[in-house]
Formats: sequence, C-alpha cells, structure tokens
Amino acid sequence: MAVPQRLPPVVRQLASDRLGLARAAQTKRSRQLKARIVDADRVVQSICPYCAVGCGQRVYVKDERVIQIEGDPDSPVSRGRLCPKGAASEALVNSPKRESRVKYRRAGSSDWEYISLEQATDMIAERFIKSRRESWEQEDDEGHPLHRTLGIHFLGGATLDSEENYLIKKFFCAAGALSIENQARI
Amino acid sequence: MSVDDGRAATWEGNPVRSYHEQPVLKKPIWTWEIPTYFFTGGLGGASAGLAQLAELQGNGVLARRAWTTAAAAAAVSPTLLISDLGRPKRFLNMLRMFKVSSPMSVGSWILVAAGTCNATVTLNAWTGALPRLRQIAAPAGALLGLPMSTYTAALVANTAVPAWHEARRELPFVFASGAALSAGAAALITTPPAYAAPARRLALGAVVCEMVSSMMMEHRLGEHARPYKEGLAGKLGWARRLSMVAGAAMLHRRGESSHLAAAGAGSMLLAGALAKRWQVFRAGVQSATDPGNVIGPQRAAVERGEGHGAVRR
Amino acid sequence: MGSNMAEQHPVGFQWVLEAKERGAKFIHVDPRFTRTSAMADLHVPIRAGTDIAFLGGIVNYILEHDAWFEDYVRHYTNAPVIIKREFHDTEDQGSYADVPPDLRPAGLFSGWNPDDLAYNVDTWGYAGTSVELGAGKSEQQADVSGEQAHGAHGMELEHGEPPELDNTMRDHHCVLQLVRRHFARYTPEVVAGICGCSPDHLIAVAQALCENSGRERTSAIAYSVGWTHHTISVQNIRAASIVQLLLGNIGRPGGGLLALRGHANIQGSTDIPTLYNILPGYIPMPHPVSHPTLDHFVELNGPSTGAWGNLKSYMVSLMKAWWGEAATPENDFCFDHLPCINGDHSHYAMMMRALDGGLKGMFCVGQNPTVGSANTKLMRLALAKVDWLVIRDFQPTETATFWKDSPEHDSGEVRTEDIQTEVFFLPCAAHTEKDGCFTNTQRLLQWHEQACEPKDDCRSDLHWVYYLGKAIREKLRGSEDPADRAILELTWDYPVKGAHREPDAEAVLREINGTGPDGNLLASYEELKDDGSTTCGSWIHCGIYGDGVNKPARKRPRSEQNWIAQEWGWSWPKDVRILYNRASADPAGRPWSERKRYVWWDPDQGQWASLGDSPDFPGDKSPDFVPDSDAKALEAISGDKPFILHPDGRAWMYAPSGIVDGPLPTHYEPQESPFKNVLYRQQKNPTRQLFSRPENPYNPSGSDPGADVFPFVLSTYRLTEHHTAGGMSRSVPYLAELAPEMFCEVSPALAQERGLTHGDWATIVTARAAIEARVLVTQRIKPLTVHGRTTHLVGVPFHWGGVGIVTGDSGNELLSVALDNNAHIAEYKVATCDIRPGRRPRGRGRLELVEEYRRRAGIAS
Amino acid sequence: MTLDVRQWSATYGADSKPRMGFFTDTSICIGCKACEVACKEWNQIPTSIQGFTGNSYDNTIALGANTWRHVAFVEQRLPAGVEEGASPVEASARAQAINWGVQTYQEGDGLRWLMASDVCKHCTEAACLEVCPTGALFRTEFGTVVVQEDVCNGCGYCVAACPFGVLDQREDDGRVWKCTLCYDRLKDGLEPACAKACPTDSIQFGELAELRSRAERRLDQLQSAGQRRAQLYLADDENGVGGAGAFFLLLDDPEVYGLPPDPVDTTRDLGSIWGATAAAGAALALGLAAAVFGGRG
Repeated sequence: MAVPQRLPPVVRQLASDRLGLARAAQTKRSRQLKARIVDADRVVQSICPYCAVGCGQRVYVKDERVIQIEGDPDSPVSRGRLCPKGAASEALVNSPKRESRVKYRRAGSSDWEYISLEQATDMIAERFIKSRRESWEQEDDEGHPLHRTLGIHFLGGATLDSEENYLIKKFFCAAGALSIENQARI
Repeated sequence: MSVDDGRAATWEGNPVRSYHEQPVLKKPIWTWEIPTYFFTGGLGGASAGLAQLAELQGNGVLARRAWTTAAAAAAVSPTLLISDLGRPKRFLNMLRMFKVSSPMSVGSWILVAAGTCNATVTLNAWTGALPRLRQIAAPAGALLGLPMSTYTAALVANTAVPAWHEARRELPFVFASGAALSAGAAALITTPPAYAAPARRLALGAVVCEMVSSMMMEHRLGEHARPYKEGLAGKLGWARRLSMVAGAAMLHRRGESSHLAAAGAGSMLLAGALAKRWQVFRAGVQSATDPGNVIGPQRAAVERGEGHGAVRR
Repeated sequence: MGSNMAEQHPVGFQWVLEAKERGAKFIHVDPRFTRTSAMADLHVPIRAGTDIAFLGGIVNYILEHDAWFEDYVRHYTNAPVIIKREFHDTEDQGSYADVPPDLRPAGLFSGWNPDDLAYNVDTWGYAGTSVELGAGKSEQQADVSGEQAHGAHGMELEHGEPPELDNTMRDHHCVLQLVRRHFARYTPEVVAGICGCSPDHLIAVAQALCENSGRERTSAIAYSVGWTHHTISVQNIRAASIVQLLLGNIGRPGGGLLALRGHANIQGSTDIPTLYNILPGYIPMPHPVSHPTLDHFVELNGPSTGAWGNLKSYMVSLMKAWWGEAATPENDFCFDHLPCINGDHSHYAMMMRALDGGLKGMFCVGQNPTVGSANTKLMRLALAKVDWLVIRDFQPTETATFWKDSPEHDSGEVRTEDIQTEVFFLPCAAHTEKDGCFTNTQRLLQWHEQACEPKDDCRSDLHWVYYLGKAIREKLRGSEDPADRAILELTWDYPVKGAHREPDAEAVLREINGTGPDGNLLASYEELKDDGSTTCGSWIHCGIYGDGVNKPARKRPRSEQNWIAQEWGWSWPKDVRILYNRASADPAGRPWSERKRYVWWDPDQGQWASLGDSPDFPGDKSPDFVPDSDAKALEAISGDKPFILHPDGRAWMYAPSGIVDGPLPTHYEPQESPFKNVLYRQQKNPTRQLFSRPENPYNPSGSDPGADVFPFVLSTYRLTEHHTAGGMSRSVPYLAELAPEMFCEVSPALAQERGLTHGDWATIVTARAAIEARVLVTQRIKPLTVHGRTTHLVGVPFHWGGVGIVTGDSGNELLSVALDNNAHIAEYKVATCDIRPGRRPRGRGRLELVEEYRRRAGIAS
Repeated sequence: MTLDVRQWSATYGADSKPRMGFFTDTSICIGCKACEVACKEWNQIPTSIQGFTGNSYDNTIALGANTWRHVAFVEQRLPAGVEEGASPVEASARAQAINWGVQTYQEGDGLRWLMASDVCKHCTEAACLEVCPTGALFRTEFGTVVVQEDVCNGCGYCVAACPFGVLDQREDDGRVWKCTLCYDRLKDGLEPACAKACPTDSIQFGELAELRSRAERRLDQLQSAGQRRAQLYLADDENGVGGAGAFFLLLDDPEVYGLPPDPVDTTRDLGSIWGATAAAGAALALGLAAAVFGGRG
C-alpha cells in the first residue's frame, strides 16, 4: 500500500519494505528521474560523419547545444544501431579538444597568433590570386591550351558534403587550380 | 599473456583458466582506518564489559579505568569510520535505514547506541550528572560491547572475498578473543597491578583463545588460508605471534609485581591484537585480487557437482 | 576479401550476420585473423599483395569445373567477343630481345614500350575495330592517367555491336578462351605456393562460391582498401569482377562487388569529384592535345552508343550550370574555360613538385597527410617548401603543426625558424552544424540536417569556399586578363541563411540536379540537351531534386516500406539501388528464378517491373528490342544488354581500353616483397608509378642484393576504435581510451625469432623511417610458407600521431610512395621491414639507425 | 537466513513494472565496443585511460566506476575436432555439402577469438543491494539494481560483497558507480543506450521472461550447429544469485571471460554468520566474567 514518501526511509521501510531493499530506499531524485532527451528543444535526423555505411543518427538539441546523438531507428541502413565512433559523435561534436578560433602562423614564427576569420579570408584570397598569377600556364610549349596553374594544390573532400565538393570543384576549376585531390585516392 | 587463456592463476598448485590473469573480484576499497577500527571497536566493546563486571565485583579502580578506555575507543571509532568514507560529509546516511541484511547497517546502529551509553557513563564519571541514566547506560554499554566487538567479523565475513567468507564461522571468535585481549592489555597499562588481577587473567586467557581460534580458522580454511600466510599478511601474522608470546611471557613472569612490566606486556599484547586485525584485513585484500583464489574453488565445486547452477548447457 | 568489414563497417556488418543466421556461408580471406575473421565460417590467411593470384585461382577453378553461368556470360558479358589476333597475352614468351629466354613467360601484354614504360594499346582492341582507338591518341602517354589515354568509356563501335562474335565461345581468340588460357597456370598448388595458404583452402573458397551462384543463388564479394592500396590495385578489382561475371553475380540481389568505402562521403567526393582528373559524373577533364575543341573532346571520350553517347549534352549542361549566360554555342559553351591536364597532378605528384619548390599554396580540408599519406616525412619536407598552407579541421592536426613539432625537429634535421611556410588554421563546423548530404558506400545520398549553429569562427566548408570565391572575384573585378574571365563569368551567387549567412546547401543541390529551359527541375539525365537549353551540375545526379523534392532528405521509416526502401534517401542514377539490375532477368526478361526475382519485363504493361527498385534500363525497351543500325546513345542498346554504360551494353570481362596495365589481371609482386615472381619474368607491375629520389628510397626487393635487410612483410591497417589519421578519434575522449597506444601485431614465432616481448616495445625500420610500437604477440598472425620459405607479417595500425589526447608514432612513416598508374593510389597495404626489440633511439639516434639500415641494404643515403 | 527478496515489486504496488534485463548473446559479438562508448556518452562517465594492456584488443581491463560496459577479448587456439563443428576444409576434401555451423574453426590452426560485452548482472539476490547500509543501492520498479548518487557515501561495502567485481569507487569522487540499466531511459520507455547501439544485437534488452525463452532457442540452435561448449550463464533462477537481470550466452567456460564459475550471494550465509557472531559475543561475555570473577579475588 502506498506509504507517504515524505517519511524518512527508516520509517517507510517499516511500513511496507521491511528489508529496505526497494521502494523504501528510493529517493525523490530517483523517483522523478527522466531521460535528458525527453525535454530536448528539437530532434534532428542526421547521418554519421565517420565511415561510409551511412548510419542514421538522431541529434537532440537543448539550449542550442547538442546533448545527445544516438541511432535513428527509422534508417533502413542501420536500424537505429551505431558503432563506437558513431556512438561517440556527441563527444566529437562537444570535444574539449575542438578549436573554435582562427589561428595564423607567420613565416618562421615559433607560435600561433589569433586573427579574425574575415582577415584570414582576405589574406588567403590575396595569396591565392598572387600564386595563381605567378604559376599560370596559358599554353604548353607546343602552343596547346592549358589555362591552368599547378602552383596551388587542394587536398580533402571525402569528409565533406557533396554540395561542398561541388562548389570547391566548380570554383577551383574556374580558377584553373585544377590540382584538387581527396582521400578517395588514399 | 594474451596468447593463451591465462596460465599464471593457480589453485591447489595447478593452473586455473582466467581472463588474462585479471582478478574476478574488486580489491576492497577500505584503507588503514578500517583494520584500525576493528581493533578500537573490539577494545571499546570488551573494555565496557570488563568495566561493568569489575564494578559488580567492587573493583572500582579497574572499572573506572576500563570505562575510560571504553569511552576513548568509542570516541575514536566513529572518526576512523567517517574518515574512511568516500563522502565523509554523508556519514549520517548510515542511519538512513536499518537493514538487517547489512552487518554494517546493524553495526552502525550498535555503534551509536554503545557510543551514547559510554558517553553517558563518562559524563557521569566526570560530572556526576545523569546518575539514574547512568544506572541503565552502564550495563547497556557493556552488553552492547559484545556485538560491537564481533559484528565487524560478520561484516567482513559477509562479502564475496574467499579468505573472509570461508572463515565466517571462526572469524567472530578470533575477533572476540582479540577484543578480550585488547581490553585486558589496556587494563594492564592503566590499572596498578594490585587491582589488575582480572586483567591479567583476561589477557592470558585471551592470548590462548586467540592463538587457538586462529589456528583452528587457518586449519579449517585449508587452501584458503594461503593469503593469511603469504605476503604482507604472513609477515603481520608473525609479528602478531611474536608480540603476543613475548607479552604473555613478560606478563606471566613479572606482570604481578611491577606495573612497568605489566604495562610493557600490555602494550605488546595490544600491538599483537592490532597486528592480527591488520593480518585479517590484508589477507582479504590478497585473497580478492588473486583470480586463482576465486575461480579455483568455484570451478572445483562445479566439477564436483556442488555448484549452484550458474551454467546450463 | 581485401577488407575487414566487422571492424571498419560494424553496423553494415549486421547484415552479414543476418545472412549467416539464414544459412549463408561467410568467408574472410585476409593476411590477418581480424574481428571479421572471428565471425567467419572460414578464414584463409594469404600473403599481403597476392590477391590476384588467389582470385586467379578461383577463376581457374570455375573454368576447370565448368561452374560458370553460361546464359549470363554469353549474353551479358563480352566473353563471346573476338579480340584482335595481334594481341599477345602475358603467358607467351614475349619479345624480350636482350633478355635470355627464361622458361617462364614474359609476363607482359603485347604493345609494351620499355622506353615509355607504357603499353601501346592498339593490339588490345576488339577484332574488326579500327586501329586508331577513336580519333584520339593511340599511344598511351605514361604520364596521362587511363581515362585520357584512350577514351574513358570504351571505344567506338558502329551500331553498338562488337564486329566479331562467337556465341559458342570456343574460338581461340574469344575473350572466354583468353581468360581460360590467361589463368591456366593459376592452379591451386601454384596459388598456394604464392599466397602461402593451403590448396584445400582455395578449393573450399572456390567451391563455396560456385555452389552459391547461378539462377537460384547469388554470392557477394566485399572489398576495401585491402585491394585498392596496391601498385596493382585496379587489377585486384578487375580480377574479382571476372569471378562475379563468370558466376553471374552482377546486377542481381544478394550479388555484386561491394566497395566498402572508408569515409562518410568518399563515394560522393568521386561522384562530384574533388579530384583532378574528372568532372562531376566521371566526365574526364580535357587534355591539351587531344581535346582542342568540345567536339573533339566528345568524340574521343564518348562512344556514340550506350549512355555515354549523350556525353555532349551532359558536358554542355555542366558548363551552362557553371558559366550560365556566358556559355554560348559560339564559344563552345566556355569549353576553353576548363583547365587541361596532361599528366599526373594528383597528391603525391604535387608533393614531389613541392619538394622541387614548384608549389606555392596548399589547402588541407579535413585531411591530415602528415599522418594519413604514405612516407609522412616526405610530406613534411614538402610542406616546408610551400609558401602558404590553409588547414580546415576540428583542431590543429599534425599537418597544421608540422612546422613546430615533428620527428625531424627531434633529430635536428629541421628548425622551426627555418620553415618559412605561412599557416592558416580555420576551425570547421561539425556534421551537426551544417546542412548537406553524404553518399554512402552503396551510392545512397542521405541528408544530414543542421542541428545548431557552429560557435565562434567555426564555419562549414560550403561557407568557407563560397566567401573565399566571393573575395577572389571581388579582388579580380574589372580585370582584363582573359585568364580571369572563367572566374568572373562563374555563376557564384547562392541564397544565404542563418546567423553566419550560410549558403543554402539545397540551392547548390538544385544546381547539381539541373534545370530545363523554363527553369523547372529535371527528373532524369535523359532530358539533358546539348543545345544549351538545359543546365546540370552532375548528369548522374539529375533527378536528385526532381519535382522540387530534396530526395536525399527523404526519411520514410523503414517500417513503412520494403527492404529496398526506395523512399529513404536517393541514389544515382535515377534512384537505382542495384546498378545494372536488368541483369537480374534473363535475356527474355524473365527472372532467372523466383527466389532471385528483382527486375523483370511485364509484357502487359510493356514496362520493366521490379520489387521496388528503379530499373537501370530504359523503362519501355522490350527484351527483344533490336536497335536499327544507325541508332545512337541508349537507342543503340539492344533489349538484352544490361550494361548500358558500355558501347555494346556488355560487361567487360576483358577490358580493351581505359586501363593502363593490361586487359586482364596478372599476378605481379608488390613494389617491396621478400619474394620473386615465380609466374613471370616480369617481377612487378610494369606500369607502376615510382618516384626515385632521395626522400623516397625503396627497400631492395625479391632477389635484389640487400633485400634480406628487410625480411618481413609489413601491412598497415585501421582499427574500429580510431578513424584514419586520428583527427576525429584521438581527440575524442571515449575513443582515445579504447586504443590509447600505438602497437604492432606479430606472431609468436616472429617474437621468438627477434626476441620481442609481449606488452613491451619494438622498433620497426624501413628505408624511410624507424618507429616504435608496443608489441601484441598473437596467434592471429600466422607465419606463412611461401615458395618453401617461412614469411612473417608485421601488422601496423596507422592512426597515431603527435597531437591529441593519445599520441604515438605514425605507422605511415614507414611507407614509400609507389603508385598504381590507373588511379595513382599508393601501396599502403604491403611493404617490407625489419623489427627489433626495445624503443627507438631518440633525437639524432633515430636518423642514424635508419641510415645504418640504408647502408646495410645498399641504398644511397 | 533466506531473505525473501523477491517481494520488491509489491513495494511498488501499481507502479511496479515487469522485470527488464539484458540477454547478451556473445556468439554474435564483434568486439566493436559501441556499447562501452554509448554507455559512457549517455551517462557522461569520466574518461579513464589505462594505456596499452596487452590483453588482446581490451584496453579497458574490467568493469568499474568508469566502465559500466566492458568488452572482453580472448584469443584461443583449440584443436578443431570434427565434432566441434567440422571445418569446411575437411568437408570440401570429403566433397560433401555440409552445414558449416555458425562459428567453426579452421582445421590445423583451430583459431578462435571470443568477444563478449560484460555488464552488471542486476542479480535477483543482489549482495551489493543487501549489504548497502545507507539504502543508496535499491531495487527499482523495473527489478533492476541502481546506486543512488544522491545517497551513496562511499562506504565501499558493496565493492567487497559483489561476487562479480562489478562495482568500484570512483577516484576523486568517493562514491561507487555501476550500470543503472539506463534507469532514466527506462522511466521514459527508452531502450538502454548500449542495447540500442549494439550493431549486431548481441546485447538484447527486454522483459526478462521473454529474453530467457529467446536464449533457450538460441542455445539449441548453436549446439545443433556443432557448438558443443555453448552455454547459458545465469539464465534461470537456479543459481547462486537466484537468477540475474543480465544473463549471457557464452561459447566457453565463464572464467575464460573473467566471470566467476559459481557466484553465490554472500547473504545466503548471513544466518550462520550472525549465529557465529552471537556465539562469539556470548563467549566473550563468559570470558570476561571468568576473568573478573574466576580468580582469587
């Protein structure tokens, strides 16, 4: 029979749980415990960033912060399951090791310095144009058209979205910086 | 060696299969305070008994000193227990419930009761207050002293540690004789020889009982007695034996005539009692962390058909 | 085979166990006994680098026991095709003038040009086709990758049929007989000698495959970098294709050749390629000599028959998507805006260029070459010569900090102040902080929705490249330089949203999908035109945003659809889930069997029907359709030809073009091997791409003097617990603790031979570097007997590096750069090394140890 | 002393739920450790790097305060006797189509790599629960055993009482921690994190009764496929802990995985322990009396 929970456990146990092994020992916190994802602000369906199986993930967000990432039971590919890396996605996204500010190393310097994102974009654009101009090849030595530069090399892509790959290929081709490569060949 | 499935773990001399020779059980997390508490708890419990009986016999000098010893032990014991806790500030949670299935829960309530009795007696002895209450507190304290000196044996016996659990029938007697020995020895130190005859008898008797009960325990334990004889536990065992024998001899020869000799004997006997508690504690730790000690006997029991049916083919 | 699915694709592996529960046999062939092998019914250990010998043995078994699927092979593959009489196989004595004839065959195909180290491929073609393979160059330029050399997608075939066929497949020069003779010597005993396995094992594997193939049953082969990380990588996969084609397992449910790809979007980053040699949809990049104009380009690269027959409409639509109004018929739709390639401009070639001071700037976006690439010391030396380096990653990786922390700093070879490279580190957004889609290993594009905004300076790579492009276009505004027109005329204006003005990924996806004349979103690549009226960012993705629906973002729960689950995500082309699934029906359009029904011809509807997948075949083309003689593109494909990307609709058991190192797979020893090639005089893949320079020394191999200095086989691999170069796992607490320290795996026999102690340290040495690793002595690594000699394997996981919660030496320090010339992929999976007890020397001592080994091996320092 | 411990559900009355538990089928465990990570991530457990242990691929050593799921790795060389699941090579030599069984070994090298995900057993007769003096440990409405972090004062008695060595004290926290069978997730009808993540469904969560029948069927299937040493561990009520909330299908003896072959709840002997303690107390009383009154005064 229900025993008023405000009584101290030692009294509660006399009423209905003499050995004190079950409800009598339960605290208010335990009674009102709930899963932290129940009151998440929103749930988003996503895909694991690690390997190419493409497991479905559910991302729970509260106060604009990812509080949990677990498998997406709707996915016909993974049926709600994840591997250790996929299960660690929340720890990846919230890893203390993650850097969130732009850093710059001056030529010859022995340490980083912080610069703004805008400044970095401008400096990189300058260098891109300068290097492109310096190493531009309009034609080969027999006059065949090249209109390219091999002075700039881009590496990366397999961890990027297809849309990102598309814009990178589009822009770098237009710029003649055709040497772009990614892990597909690694 | 991960290559094969574990060879180093042994039981009764032959190899036992284990998981990379990893222990099955966890090492008890208790630290130095606990074996020390076993000692002070026994000392306090038996001293209260001695004091009450001495009072009944009219030996006020011995009684007062024994009560003081009991009160001192009753004061030290809780501080030891609380400091050993992972979260000392939550020590009152010990009284959150009364669980008959937990010797530590029962023990905590006993300790509180005995503590208040001793405190009452001591308060009365120093200030004369609460005389009527003292009349009840004294015998109650003495009676509570009995379980206080032995529940600690029940506590360690009621664990999965083979060296403790298999000794569950003898350990209480070892702890009881240890407690008696401590009380006697303490009284030898605090009480002039003229009034300390009971203490001398108690100490000598307790030494004998302690030796006998320990031997009986180790004999009945058979292979499980190994942890008591090996490593640090073994060394502590020898230290106990030496100090007890020396203490008893000194007490027997000159205990009656010279208070100094009696005190010397008493302190050696006290040291012996403490060493015994440390030996028992240490043996438990060594027993828990040796996979052969846990798997061997269980596998043998299963092979003999005396297992409890954990596995079904 | 060539993969380790339980460890590298654990959640995908549930389906293997599901099949096992229904009685499927699961076989793992791998040099090591891994967690995949633990679940296998049979594990066959073979020597690393001998996969073609093993697969050749299976082909030999299939043909000797007449276990091949005759109807399938006759109608759907080019087995009946007669090949030019001038073609000579590797099994002939060959025409080595200067080399005394050894009893062994030469091991070279006809057309070998030793000066160019390349093949002249004319003699490989179908009998009756013109000598010139299409209008392009006949001589394959060694420096140009396969696609360019002689037509990416097959040669010209008038009205889509090979000129000479023998449907009985008994003609001496028909493909089937060529294959039979090519693998005739790959008997179980010979293969066992090369691979180090027992003949019984090969028989058991071959028998299992044969028993489980045919009308009623299909077998699947899954591979990964275990096959692609070799100097013979493409031929490994070709060999498995021949096995699967002989057994009729391609295009059918439960069959196929599944590439288990290692990154979330590796498939996507080759479909819409951040690769130098192809445009979106596997269209080759233009070549300066072969493709002066668009029409030349189309003629050489697109045979008139088969899906590639519409290459011009795909190409024009792409250029309209990129340059919009500026692309007009008059200027060949800005065909001259595209840069041309005339050699290998891939990662390793560019690193060699950097070493020679020819590289000014470099971007590393989500890639960590100083741990992930081969010969990581060479990578660092190259990076030091680059003027500016931009890194985008979760945290500064080893590549981002090469200038202040590296083995060369410890050994005093390099000083921080001497490295003049400017380095920019830009923090990137995580997959939960941006919209976009990944293409998984089954070509399934799945959308991941942004959960929350990235903080501080973290941005998506879409945001980064978009605003970098805008900044560059801004700075070039008004430039008269014709070279800049391609940038200025680019369509580079996307809607933006959110706090950081993030470009809308869905707008980019719509551009990829392509639009018709009135701007409506197209539904299939068949609607693309070559008159400039349509745009399409990638022809194989046309339809991904069909009728305004973001198909990859479809998330219809699996409980509401069948196992094909076609309303979850989208796969190219036209949402086909099993490619070439027309092959799951017999030539007359009937399912091969009720059990394996998948796609079949429904005579009443006059349509191809299926269990729920899109038919990979023109919907209303009946099985008995015969194309008229001048039909073009898909009209030229007859009703019983499933492989619509090829000019003749047949699967290529024999590859007449598109491959630089031979029409048939041949066993060659790896670049570094303790053994001689016993099958042929030619020891290693003749067309493999080497870089002989001081920073890239090769261990002496086979019977060369000094080969015994590096007697053991070295193989690198990954673990479940970490991710490639460790950037996404060694900085994640819960993964770092699962595998905290660099270790190597050796057999008890090797441990005894070299005095290695389990749990202690060992130093592994090659001509490139010396690294230290904890020792895991395990029976799972089995010493193999090869040519009567015991050979040992040293297993080296390559995840560790100098930065992160857990650190250690990088396995890839040990490797050399030796590439397969088709794909320019390096040989990570097999090399030779020595191993010795104890930790490696510190500081200068480490370099001296390597130099001592070089001296003993006779390598110039 | 036999405490009737099974009356826990009565104490919850209407709130009581059917007893939930885990069935871990180690024959399909691929040792990927997703359970270890999913558990630690959900419960935000602190990292505890143990370094390279050399225990095959296991670097987290054992269950403990910071490891509530632990995957064991055992590399075994076993003679591949024909009856132990004939090896396919022998069968192929005999040119016989055979059922190779679920997990066989190869002739000659006979190698086997056992992997198993260990967890708290949530025993029916739980020693930790019974010895806990503060009632920090309690039986939940789901029949699982949970340590309440708002009560535990780190006395450590449960650590010594558990016959499986599951619980342990967390350094610089003082309290004892263990698997809660995701008590918070159960409250909201969610599956525990490890069971949900497990890629091969080696960890199966559900009502204990249903899991037990499923395990029976699985055992028969494996044994008929030639797995002679397949065995169920703690799969019914007739064992030393009166049945467990988390039980296992193993392919070899329990101790090979680090599990005790015959675990017994110490409380079963509590009766005799209290008896001996009382007797000793009495003996002490007699001894004291003898000492005080026995002498010449």
